Amino acid sequence: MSRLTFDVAHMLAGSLVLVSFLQLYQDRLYALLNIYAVHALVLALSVAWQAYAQDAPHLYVTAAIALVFKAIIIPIALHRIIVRLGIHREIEKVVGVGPAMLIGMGLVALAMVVMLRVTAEAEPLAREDLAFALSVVLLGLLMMVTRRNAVSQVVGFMSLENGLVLAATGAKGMPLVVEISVAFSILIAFIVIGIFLFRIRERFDTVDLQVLDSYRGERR
Amino acid sequence: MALITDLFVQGAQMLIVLLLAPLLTGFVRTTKARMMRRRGPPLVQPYRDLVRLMRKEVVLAESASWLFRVIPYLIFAATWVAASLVPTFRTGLLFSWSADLIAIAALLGSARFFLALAGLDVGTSFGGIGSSREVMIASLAEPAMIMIVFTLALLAGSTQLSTIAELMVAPGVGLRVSLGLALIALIMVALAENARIPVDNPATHLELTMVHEAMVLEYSGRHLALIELSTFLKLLLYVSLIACIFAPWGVAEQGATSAALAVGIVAYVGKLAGGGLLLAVFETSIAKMRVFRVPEFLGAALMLGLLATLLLFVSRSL
Amino acid sequence: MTVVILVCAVCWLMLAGAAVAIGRSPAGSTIIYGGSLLLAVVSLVAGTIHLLGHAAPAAVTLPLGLPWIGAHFRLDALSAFFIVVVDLGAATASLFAIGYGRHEQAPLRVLPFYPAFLAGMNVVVLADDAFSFLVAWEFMSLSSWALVLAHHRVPDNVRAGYVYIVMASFGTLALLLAFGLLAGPDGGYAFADIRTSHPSAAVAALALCLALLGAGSKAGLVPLHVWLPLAHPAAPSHVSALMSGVMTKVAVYGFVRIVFDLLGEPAWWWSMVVLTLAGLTCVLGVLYALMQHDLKRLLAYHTVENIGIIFIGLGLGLAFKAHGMAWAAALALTAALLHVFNHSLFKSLLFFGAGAVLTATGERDMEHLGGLIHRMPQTAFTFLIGCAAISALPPLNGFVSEWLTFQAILVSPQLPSWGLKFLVPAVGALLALSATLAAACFVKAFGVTFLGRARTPSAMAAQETDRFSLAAMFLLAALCLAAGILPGLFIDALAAAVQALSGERVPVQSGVEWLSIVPIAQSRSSYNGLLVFLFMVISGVLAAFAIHRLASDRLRRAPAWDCGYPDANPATQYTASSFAQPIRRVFGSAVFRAREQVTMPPPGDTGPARLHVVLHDPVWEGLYLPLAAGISFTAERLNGLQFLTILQFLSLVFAALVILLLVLALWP
Amino acid sequence: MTFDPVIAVLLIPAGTAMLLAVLPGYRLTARINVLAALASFVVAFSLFFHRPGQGQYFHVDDLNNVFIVLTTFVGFTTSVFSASYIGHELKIGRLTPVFLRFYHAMYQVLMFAMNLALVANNIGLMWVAIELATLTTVLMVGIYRTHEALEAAWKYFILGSVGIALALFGTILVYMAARPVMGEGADAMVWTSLVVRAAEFDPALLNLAFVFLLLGYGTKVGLAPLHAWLPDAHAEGPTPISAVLSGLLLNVALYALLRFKMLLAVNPAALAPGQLLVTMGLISLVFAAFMLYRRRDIKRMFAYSSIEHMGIIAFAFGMGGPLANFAGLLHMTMHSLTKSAIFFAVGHIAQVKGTQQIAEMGGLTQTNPVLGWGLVLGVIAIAGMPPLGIFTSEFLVVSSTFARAPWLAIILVFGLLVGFAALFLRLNAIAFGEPRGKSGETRASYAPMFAHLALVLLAGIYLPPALVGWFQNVAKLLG
Repeated sequence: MSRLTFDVAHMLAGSLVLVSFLQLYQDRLYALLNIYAVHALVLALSVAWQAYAQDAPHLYVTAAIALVFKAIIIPIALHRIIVRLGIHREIEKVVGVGPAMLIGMGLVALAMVVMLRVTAEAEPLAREDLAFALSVVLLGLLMMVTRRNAVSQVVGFMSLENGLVLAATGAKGMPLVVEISVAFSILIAFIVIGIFLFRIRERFDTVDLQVLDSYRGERR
Repeated sequence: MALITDLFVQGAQMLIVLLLAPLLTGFVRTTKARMMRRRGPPLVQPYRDLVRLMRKEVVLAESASWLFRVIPYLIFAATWVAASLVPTFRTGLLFSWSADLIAIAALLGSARFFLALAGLDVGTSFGGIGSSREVMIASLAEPAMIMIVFTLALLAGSTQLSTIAELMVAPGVGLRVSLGLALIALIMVALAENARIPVDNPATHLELTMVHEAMVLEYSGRHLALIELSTFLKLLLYVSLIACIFAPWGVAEQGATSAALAVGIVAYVGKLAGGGLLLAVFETSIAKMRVFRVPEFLGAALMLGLLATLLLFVSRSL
Repeated sequence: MTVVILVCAVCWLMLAGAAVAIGRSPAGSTIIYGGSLLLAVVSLVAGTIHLLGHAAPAAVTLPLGLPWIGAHFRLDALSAFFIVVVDLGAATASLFAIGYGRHEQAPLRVLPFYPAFLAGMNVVVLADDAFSFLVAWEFMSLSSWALVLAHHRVPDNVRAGYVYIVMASFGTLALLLAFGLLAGPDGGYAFADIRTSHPSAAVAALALCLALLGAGSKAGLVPLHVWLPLAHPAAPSHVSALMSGVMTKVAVYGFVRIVFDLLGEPAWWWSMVVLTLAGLTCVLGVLYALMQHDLKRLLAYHTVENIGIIFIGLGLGLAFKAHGMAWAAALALTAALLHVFNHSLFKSLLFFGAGAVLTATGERDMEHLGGLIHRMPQTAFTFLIGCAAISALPPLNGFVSEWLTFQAILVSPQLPSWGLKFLVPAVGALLALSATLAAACFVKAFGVTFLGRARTPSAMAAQETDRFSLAAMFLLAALCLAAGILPGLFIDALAAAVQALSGERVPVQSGVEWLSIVPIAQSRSSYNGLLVFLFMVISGVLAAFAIHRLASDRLRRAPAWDCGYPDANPATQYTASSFAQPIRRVFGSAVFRAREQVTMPPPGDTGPARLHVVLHDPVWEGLYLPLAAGISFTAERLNGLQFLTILQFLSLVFAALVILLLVLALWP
Repeated sequence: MTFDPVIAVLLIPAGTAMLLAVLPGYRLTARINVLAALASFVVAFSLFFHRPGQGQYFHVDDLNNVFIVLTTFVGFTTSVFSASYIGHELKIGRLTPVFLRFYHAMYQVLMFAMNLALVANNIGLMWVAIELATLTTVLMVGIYRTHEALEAAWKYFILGSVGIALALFGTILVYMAARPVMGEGADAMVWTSLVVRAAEFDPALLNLAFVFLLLGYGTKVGLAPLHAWLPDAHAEGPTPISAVLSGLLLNVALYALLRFKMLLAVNPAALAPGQLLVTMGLISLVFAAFMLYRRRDIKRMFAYSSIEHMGIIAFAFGMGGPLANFAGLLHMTMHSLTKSAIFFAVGHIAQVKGTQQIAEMGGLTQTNPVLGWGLVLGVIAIAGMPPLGIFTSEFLVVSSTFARAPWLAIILVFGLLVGFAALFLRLNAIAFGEPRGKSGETRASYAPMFAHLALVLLAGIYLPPALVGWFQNVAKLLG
């Protein structure tokens, strides 16, 4: 694989991490959704690049899914849900942006350290990709736990899952990648529908999880 | 032949203790009276009492059970057996090995057990007082007794009275601290067991002070006579116990001549007299203590016994 | 023989199954108890033959339990002796229950578990590998637990069952650890392997402590005894008899098996631990008992005391064995095992008596009884024998074993180690103390329950119990007397077991003239129950004869004199608690922080004065309540974790992930 | 083509699911459900006698053979139980026929997913199957549409999804580790070929992979602190599902973990996963044991007891060694039988009492003897008392541990004792004492419960040599 392809792949993966940080930075829902769209877009690009680099045509499907489903449909759907449910646009945070950023840095560093312990004979592309993917996953998780708002949590989960797809595609010749990305898209669809369902069922007047939690099974 | 004589001696022993027991009590009473500047009853008064009681009819409480009527015999039997196993004028009695010191203590214990039951049988409050206090006293007296037994047994390497007595006669035992302690403890126990002053007053019938008398309150006639007799026996037993352990002089050996036996008997009577005298002096010189000071008194005895046992090791190890 | 007993066990289990079916029918209880009686007799005979025949150990291995080990069963002298104890108790209990069981309101809660219980106890004694031992052990606990809950509508019984089952599983886990330690990491669970693997000193010591915890908690060693006085009285009386008289002995068996057989050579200090615990158990047990006025609970506490006596014997055995004084060890062990046998006799007898009283009056509280000797003379007689026996009065059997224990104690000065030299006499003093306190306690028990005047109508209306129960009680009473006046025979009978444990045996007794027992040497000490008995009989008869010849035998019934007080109502009698009051003053105030306050009515008021006694159980309040409080506190704290939000749970996962990654990052 | 039981075990539930999705009528669907479950059980049982050769995607070996049969068996008994249970739910109107159809279809889907996860030879396939199983159960947990049910489902869903994601990442990492050695393509995900050459894999990657798999599948296993979804899901879902969850799904997830543990066991350079498992196991055990005390909802209580037992099992595998591993496998089997039996009992009890609150139950052995004693027996079994099977495994775990790591064993025993005390505290309240709460009658089907308990009892006394042989082989592989 030529130097260039490697650099491009590297650059794309790195920018995915960057976008994750951007997501962490947001405090308005719409902005967050847009950033997520970008996130998905970058993913799509890098997957496509991998498809080209490994000349594995089936990866293009994954790229397409990422593009169409995640970068377009899902953001729009969430957009409409926000409107329909009249969720207020703020993102309530557990941890402020600054600390969240710092933690994020720490996580990335952790991911790097863990990955660098891997002997280099697993060839560099995979290794670097994995490092980035791991940091994207961790950042997504961080996003999930530091944001109260359901939508932002969904977004966090989705970016986590983007990290997975990145890793999967980075793993050269890994079978079932397409199936997995499809499965995950279904999963995400489930989540979104779930949120929507609850609204329609008139069970919860907002999907803010705090209200959900007030229905915890066993009272004290 | 030897068996015959042994049997004879054993029988003689049993008779002697039975006959001497009232006399000892009478002697103690008389001497006490004299010391108190009273004339006091004649020496043979106890015999008269017994005979009189025998003649009287028994007045049995309605609520008394069959056990109440059996108990006097049980008590008498136990005490008599115990008394007849203590070497008085001759060691190595035929049956002495059938019960060692522990067993003798236990026999007295069973006598007390049934006496206490008798106190409860009629179902009167005074019987209850008597029994409960009696068992409380016993619960301390018997361990003290056992500790004394330990001391002697460790010293003599045996719990057999005959063996102990023989060892004591033999030179080389010498004076020992632990023996002294044991003696004191034994005397204290003896006072408690025989319901003497300062633990109990054998003469009184003031309800709240009495222990032993309260238990036998409901007894009358021949039953009372038996119980009295066993009380006498018990006193005699303890005196002769102390005598045969701490003053075993003059006691005839096994298979001794009749002369030696005679000496033994005389010596024994002498010891009894001495013991009675000392008891009388002691009783006249101090006052009875409150019931709930008795535990301290007996606790002291117990401590002395334990101390005696432990000191034994030290003095041995010296 | 092993097979015979195993077959009996299986038959018992079948009976248990059958009981579920026929339990309701009136004939059901008779069939079940009759069958149990039959089986008990069979295995009793088998055990006796093996014991007296000095037969070689008979081992059987079945393809059950752990497949690569199988279930080993072995009948050697020791287990044969305990088989005899167990099945004698089982037989008498079944006989008693044929009559007693008729009064059972909820037969289906008793009948199925009773035979299972018997089977369990027999198998424990036979088991020869850790797994089957523990299975049988826990099975025994389970079935007895179910029996404790037989009358589960009484709230106290449910509580008792709870405490019991928790303590039981605590004991089992302790034993499990002990076996795990002895078996080693690759699991040689068969006792044969454990015997051959000689554990290091530390391992053996740890195993000893675990065995003390495990077997001790079942036997009722202080401070592990708390369940015993709750559970034993809660069960139906014939089961109480089994639990107190027999199951505790099975626990003793477990201890002996592990410590004397499996652990190899003891270290000298082991005995110090055992002796100290045993002495405490003696005295505390009897003091607890003195404070009770529930008849069955009083008996249960006395079980604790007697277990203490047994363990004193065992402790001495350990001490002597550790110093290579095999003959003395033999003496001590003989004393212990003989007391095991004796206690199983008179404790069952006493519980039967209590059961008879319970059925006759529906009362367990002595304060509501009294005068029963008039209503149920035969029960009273046997109960009296039992009381005399347990109070160690000659010429009954209780005295013999305690006498032997004393003899063993008197050997202790020959021990080289100073600690023991001083400890043992102190333990002896405790033993003597507990013996006399026991006598006091049973004066109270018998006197308040059977003597005096009836305190309640129910006591007034009592009826003599049925003939099966009486047969069982008389049988046991006779055995108590027999063991008391012919101790030599029994000592010889268990010589084989002692031989196996200590490598020595006490001299043959049956040869001694006049059938007296001479544990060490004629000149040293000897006791002849037979002669003492004959003596007492003769002199008593003599006295009676003389009196009835010479003296008047006139007799007049009259109201009690009572120092001239008018015939007061029965309430004025001494009650159990008032009887115990002097002793409570002397000992209780120290041990139980006993406080009495009297509320006097004002002058002129004819109302009764009331006496309130407050007792504090040192063990329960000092050990168990804090433990429970601690657990409850932790549970309360942790419970908060049930009520976190999804977000917080997610962060838990997140934290776990990060921590694990850190671990990886820092992994060398 | 020859008859392949593995394919059949997968096809039967799948086909039935589609069929049930379209069929109306509660009785009919319930019957079909039972029949299908029975059929797949029979088929699976035939695996005992001849195993098909391993393929690229499916394989049957000593490890999963038993679990397949177990799963299908419990699936069958549960379907029998659920027939009567659901009937009652329908009567009191907690469920509508529409949902019932859905319910039965989902039941078969779940069966399919679990069987797939068990027979899968491809780690990716295994992952897909477990994800499917999770989603199905999510839907079934929420089926009552009450606040609590939906909340539980939602919680389960979110946590489960995260778990799935982590597990996938782990799987990818395994592939990454395998690829340099085994070359690209599907072969690098076939477990049977992985385990052969795992020794040459990059240890660091394997470790990382195992961490993610542990967390991912550990969430399904319900190890603390990943357990959060488990109690509520058990408590709020229909009882048959609780039984299947506790009895089977946890097992399946744990089975997946075991597969990967084998990989690490082969690789000398990789970190010994033992410590991780031991730690999490002990945490779960002690934590769950204490949680048992404050429980008021009977189903939630037994859910926590499931966590406790998963902790024990994880601990056993963590300790490793032939005895402990054997014990762990045995414990998995026994636990799934016992726990599902308990849930059968609990389901009927809840229907009889009309509530799940322990406070409103009492004296059950008095009012409903069969049910009450069934519960007592179940709790005795789950508390690890002989002569029932769980005692055997606990005996092996504790005794084999104490000789090696005394302190761990002490903690283990402490946890066991605390949990034991809690269980019996509640059992006393429920089964004994004066009857409390209302006691309606129910036409309960006791057969499944007692069938399970009988098996557990049998196993406690006698273990068939074949089973022992397999478990011992697996125990060796597990290191």
